[in-house]
Amino acid sequence: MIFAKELNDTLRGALTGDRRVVLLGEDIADPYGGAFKVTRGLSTAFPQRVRTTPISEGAIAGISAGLALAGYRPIAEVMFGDFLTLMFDQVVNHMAKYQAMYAGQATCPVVIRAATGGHRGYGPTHSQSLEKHFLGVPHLRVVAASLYHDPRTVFADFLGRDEPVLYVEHKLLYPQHLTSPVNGRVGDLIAGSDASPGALPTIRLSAVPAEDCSVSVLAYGYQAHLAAQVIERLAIEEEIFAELIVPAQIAPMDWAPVERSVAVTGRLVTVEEGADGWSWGAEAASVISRRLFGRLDRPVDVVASDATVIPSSKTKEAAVLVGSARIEAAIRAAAN
Amino acid sequence: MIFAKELNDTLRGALTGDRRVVLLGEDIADPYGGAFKVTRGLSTAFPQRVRTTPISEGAIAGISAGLALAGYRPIAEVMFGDFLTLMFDQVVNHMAKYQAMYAGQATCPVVIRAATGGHRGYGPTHSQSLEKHFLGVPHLRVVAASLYHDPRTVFADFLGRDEPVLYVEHKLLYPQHLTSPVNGRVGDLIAGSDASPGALPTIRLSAVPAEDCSVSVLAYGYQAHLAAQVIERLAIEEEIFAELIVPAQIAPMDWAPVERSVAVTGRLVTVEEGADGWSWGAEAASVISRRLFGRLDRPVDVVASDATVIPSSKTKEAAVLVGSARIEAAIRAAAN
Amino acid sequence: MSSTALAPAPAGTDERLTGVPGEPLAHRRYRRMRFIRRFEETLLQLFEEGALNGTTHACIGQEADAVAVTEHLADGDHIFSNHRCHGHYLAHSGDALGLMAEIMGKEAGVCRGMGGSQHICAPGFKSNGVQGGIVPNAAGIALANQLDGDGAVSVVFIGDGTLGEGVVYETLNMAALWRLPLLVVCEDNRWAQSTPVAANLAGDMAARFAAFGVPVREIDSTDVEELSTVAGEEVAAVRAGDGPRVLLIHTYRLCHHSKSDDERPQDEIDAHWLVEPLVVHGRRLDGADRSRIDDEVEAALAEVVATARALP
Amino acid sequence: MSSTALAPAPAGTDERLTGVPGEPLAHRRYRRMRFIRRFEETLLQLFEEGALNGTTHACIGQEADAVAVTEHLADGDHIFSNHRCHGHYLAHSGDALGLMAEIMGKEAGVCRGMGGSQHICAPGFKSNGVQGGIVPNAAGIALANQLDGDGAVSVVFIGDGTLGEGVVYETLNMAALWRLPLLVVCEDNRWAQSTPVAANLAGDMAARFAAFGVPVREIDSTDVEELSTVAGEEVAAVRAGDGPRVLLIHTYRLCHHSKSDDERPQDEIDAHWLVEPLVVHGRRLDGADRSRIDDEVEAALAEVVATARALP
Ligand SMILES: Cc1ncc(C[n+]2csc(CCOP(=O)(O)OP(=O)(O)O)c2C)c(N)n1
Ligand SMILES: Cc1ncc(C[n+]2csc(CCOP(=O)(O)OP(=O)(O)O)c2C)c(N)n1
Ligand SMILES: [Mg+2]
Ligand SMILES: [Mg+2]
Repeated sequence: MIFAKELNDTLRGALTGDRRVVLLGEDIADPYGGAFKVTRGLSTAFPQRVRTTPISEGAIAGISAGLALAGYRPIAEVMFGDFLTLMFDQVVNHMAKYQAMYAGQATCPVVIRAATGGHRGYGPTHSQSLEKHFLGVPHLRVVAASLYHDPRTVFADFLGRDEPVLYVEHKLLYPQHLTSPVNGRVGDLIAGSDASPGALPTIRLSAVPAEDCSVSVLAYGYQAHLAAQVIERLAIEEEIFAELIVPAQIAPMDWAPVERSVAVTGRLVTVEEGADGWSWGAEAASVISRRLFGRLDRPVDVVASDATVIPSSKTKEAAVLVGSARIEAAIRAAAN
Repeated sequence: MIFAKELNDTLRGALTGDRRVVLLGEDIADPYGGAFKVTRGLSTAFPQRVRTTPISEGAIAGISAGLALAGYRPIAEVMFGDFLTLMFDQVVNHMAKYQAMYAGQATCPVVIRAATGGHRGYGPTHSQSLEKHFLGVPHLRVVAASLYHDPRTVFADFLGRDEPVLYVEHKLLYPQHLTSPVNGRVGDLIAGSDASPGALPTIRLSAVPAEDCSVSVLAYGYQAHLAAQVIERLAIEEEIFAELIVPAQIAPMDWAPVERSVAVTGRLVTVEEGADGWSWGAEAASVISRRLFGRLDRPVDVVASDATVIPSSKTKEAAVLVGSARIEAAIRAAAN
Repeated sequence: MSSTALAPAPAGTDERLTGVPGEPLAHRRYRRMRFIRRFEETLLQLFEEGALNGTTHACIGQEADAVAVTEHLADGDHIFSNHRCHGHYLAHSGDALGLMAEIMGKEAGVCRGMGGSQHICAPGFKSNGVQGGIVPNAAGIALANQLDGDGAVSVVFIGDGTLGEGVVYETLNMAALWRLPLLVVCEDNRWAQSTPVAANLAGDMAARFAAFGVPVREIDSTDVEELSTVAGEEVAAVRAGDGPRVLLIHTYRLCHHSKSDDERPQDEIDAHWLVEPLVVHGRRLDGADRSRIDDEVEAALAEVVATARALP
Repeated sequence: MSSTALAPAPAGTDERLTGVPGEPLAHRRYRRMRFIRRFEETLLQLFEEGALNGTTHACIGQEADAVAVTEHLADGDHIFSNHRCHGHYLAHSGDALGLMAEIMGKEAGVCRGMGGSQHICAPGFKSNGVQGGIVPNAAGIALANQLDGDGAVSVVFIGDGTLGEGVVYETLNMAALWRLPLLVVCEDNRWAQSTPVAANLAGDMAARFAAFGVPVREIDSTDVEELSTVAGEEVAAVRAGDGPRVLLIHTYRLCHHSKSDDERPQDEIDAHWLVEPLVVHGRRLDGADRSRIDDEVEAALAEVVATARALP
């Protein structure tokens, strides 16, 4: 099944299994079923708990927060992650604050699902990966969809815990097939899974055993998928062996799997589609440079998109956003 | 004059000298003159161009953006920086985008002034330093008020350039006296000023010549003021010599002065009041660890506040926020 | 009167503040308003003494709103309040010690000193200091009530100035579309911080709600009896499942906005002292009853302050 | 008719698209609407062929709004438009090549391929793809006009669905308080993406504006003549300095929302094809004139497409 359908199935399962689950979002009702069809069929099956909303991102977030305070498990869809900006106040000053500010007397476990990312020519306001601005919001978890993490596991985690979560789904994942590790493999790559107790697993992928890799690559979401392809190609064509580390939760981060990998390779490349500067990878570079001080062979390389507007023009867009070519160049440079 | 008055005078000068300058904000009109009195007297002098607004942060930002697109120089006040969240969409998807998205056919030079920071017992929603979430927004400059930067110079820079700016004013600076370097000194400290051409100056402060310092400390705003006090005390009482680097513009950063200082000391401590994790200092650690790879004596230490809600209780607040004690501990540890 | 109007105060609260068993309703209302008034005045005094830090927003002059509305709420209902929340909280819970300790930053405070004056949480009650955002939060609670089908209502208190925030309208729209059991109590006290309504608000206040399909009940009063009647009808209508409603109360804030910021015309303030809730309702009690209640409240509050001060 | 109604199209545009000198106003209007219609249809075809990437929102069925409103705008006035901006832009500028090249991602596009379909900028015109946020932006331009005292007006186009965004109301309030020369043109095409007005909007659409002190002129029409008369009066009133106004046009979108997403009832769509702007106004022309104009538009557009395709 393609990822959009896996997600749909996950949401259906959540609605079926837990009467506290409520879905809110713009145009999510049938027959339309959401701009990316992730909620198709759900409003028909659960008309009371799957509600299409007006174009009111602030209130969608705010109503979700209220539902969560009252014991429900709202899952709000943001049609384009670019419009998370309109939820920022509710996320920062309301949902992420309530539990601590009320000394634990309330919890606010909202899940916000946002379709993010570019490479589709949608232009400056429909292509961004703005999640970096939500990293480091105290008490907010940020989790990224990936082809290596079954969304059922991920949503089970969301529904089993009490914190608000931003779940970013890169648009280009929707038509791809989920490829969770099976028998220690993802396709031709060796797959490992690390998880601190209670945490979502971090997937490790490599063409040869981790001990034989010379570069660690840390990536999430669609960029992790691109990185896996690059790593596979480099292994076959050039005998450059890199280990890819794909966390589900990108903030707060469980750095242990990254540290373990880099302790072996001595080299780290981080990859993300968001704009360069104060990005996800900057914190990785900061933490890993500290934890493995004196044990790195080279500085951590943070690969991110150009710090500018994402153009509509296909060629211009490709020049601004991280894609396979940049990932490959970075891994080659690191392996040298 | 106290900093609030210096700022007031700066704004008055801007309104007098440039008819394109317009001030907008909540409760900024006389006789009240703003929650922190920064605009006192200005609406009386310039009734058309100093306008108190309804409690509508989104529209304040959006109207400012429109004014700027039409050639004006709006300066919008946010009563508490905590409510910048409500401007996030206008900042990210409107003002910071227009110039590049329109291929240079328009500019959007809005200045947003925000009163930030804690240590006053104002509690979870009136004490935050949320500027870290605005770092790395492409085409947005983030500038921090400091006692070492004359706001007249800073605003001259804003009005002379075409980019939007977020200017954060820590509340605890308002009652302090401006102490711009005079004759190479700020009080008992030696003061230097570095500036790449066209950039706002970065101030360097130390008790002994920079060559004799063993630690570099990078800080902005009110935390820079605290750091200077600590550095002075440590120099006198313990003969620990640190160089303090205080940029005005905190994003994008001119790393050159930082790099020069750390090239000498081999040790960097960054200090900020915002919450830990994907903070200002993380990018500094990432960049400096890369640029001075192999030349650092110890990992970069990022000092930031606890990643949680800021309590109202004075003692609890002090335990969460960075203050002199944490700065001192970090510098001592670095000097070891 | 709804049957909840004389519901006993929560256990652990002091009857001298919340109502002595068997006393007439008029006495009880006077007592509760007096309690809120004196609590706020005490706070302001403690601030002046330097015994408190941070800031606070007193509701002096608006006590009748809190008392009138909360009279009609029952277990399971929920109140969301704003920065000016003490009256709402005290009328709801009677918990003077918890709130005082909270504002003093003590561990025994309702939120263990985390929230302080404007970020309160207790069963059936929450507040937040960001204007506007609490309205969708309250609507979310109303949606939960609707899904639960338990007949509970969600009440949110906002001020006139908060009508500047866009999310209020987003929420009115959704609440009306979905017929949520939400009561918005808009306390129009004529000023928002330093800004008079006329400089903040274009058009017609009541029409704004009506335009979003939310019926408005408008009342210009500081009389707790009048207010209670109207509030009771509005709460009942919301509880009946007819969708959201607005209770728009024109009133007046007699104190400064927060601690010492007041530039309003003195004669305007003076005029409102003549019709403040305690004066208006106090006339219904005879002088002896009033002084007895005043004394009881005073004694009880003094104990609260002393106890709170002594807390770790 | 205002004197600007027959202002010549900007230099460099093709008279076959924007109006041949001396032709009757009725012809010119038909031509301009036909131009917009065929431009949009051509785009959709190019998308289907795979010649374009990204997405687009065609304004088929709403061409009369664009033509009617822009007729009354003069140099110095400013238009802010939304995702469905092609008609507004073409009626304003006649710049088919610049827009086509932009959507094709060519360097010669109005924004050099940066903006694409929904982020357009040219003298007197801007658009952005984030619903709602353009309204305060347009109000800011209106404030600039007011400060300049130049009698220029700022016009912003929004859709019915955009009435969900809170910042719209924040802006209406401020524009009314400050009497800004802002005209909000609300094109109610009955649907927002897949959502009908009834599921998006509670209360009364026109009353929403009025409640914020902004006068509303409401019209249910696809007739460019009728629309132009009303638009002319509204623009003139705003220009006169009486503050913001709303022109609320009930119309219909005949195409899908963006590229292929349409789940609306077929009979509803069919019914609206019978009263679409070209049909309604086309009746005023005789058949020969219509075919001649159609052919001229077709030829001119074909050249635009060919030229644009050949661009680097
Ligand atoms: C989003 C936001 N903006 C600004 C403020 C600062 N502020 C606190 S109270 C207040 C005035 C509120 O006026 P109103 O809603 O009339 O309530 P009142 O104080 O009169 O009870 C303002 C501007 C805030 N708390 N939140
Ligand atoms: C802030 C924001 N939220 C959501 C969207 C996605 N979106 C684009 S167009 C649209 C529907 C707009 O409806 P309406 O305002 O009626 O305009 P129409 O498309 O009918 O012309 C939506 C939801 C957006 N562009 N911006
Ligand atoms: Mg008020
Ligand atoms: Mg529409």
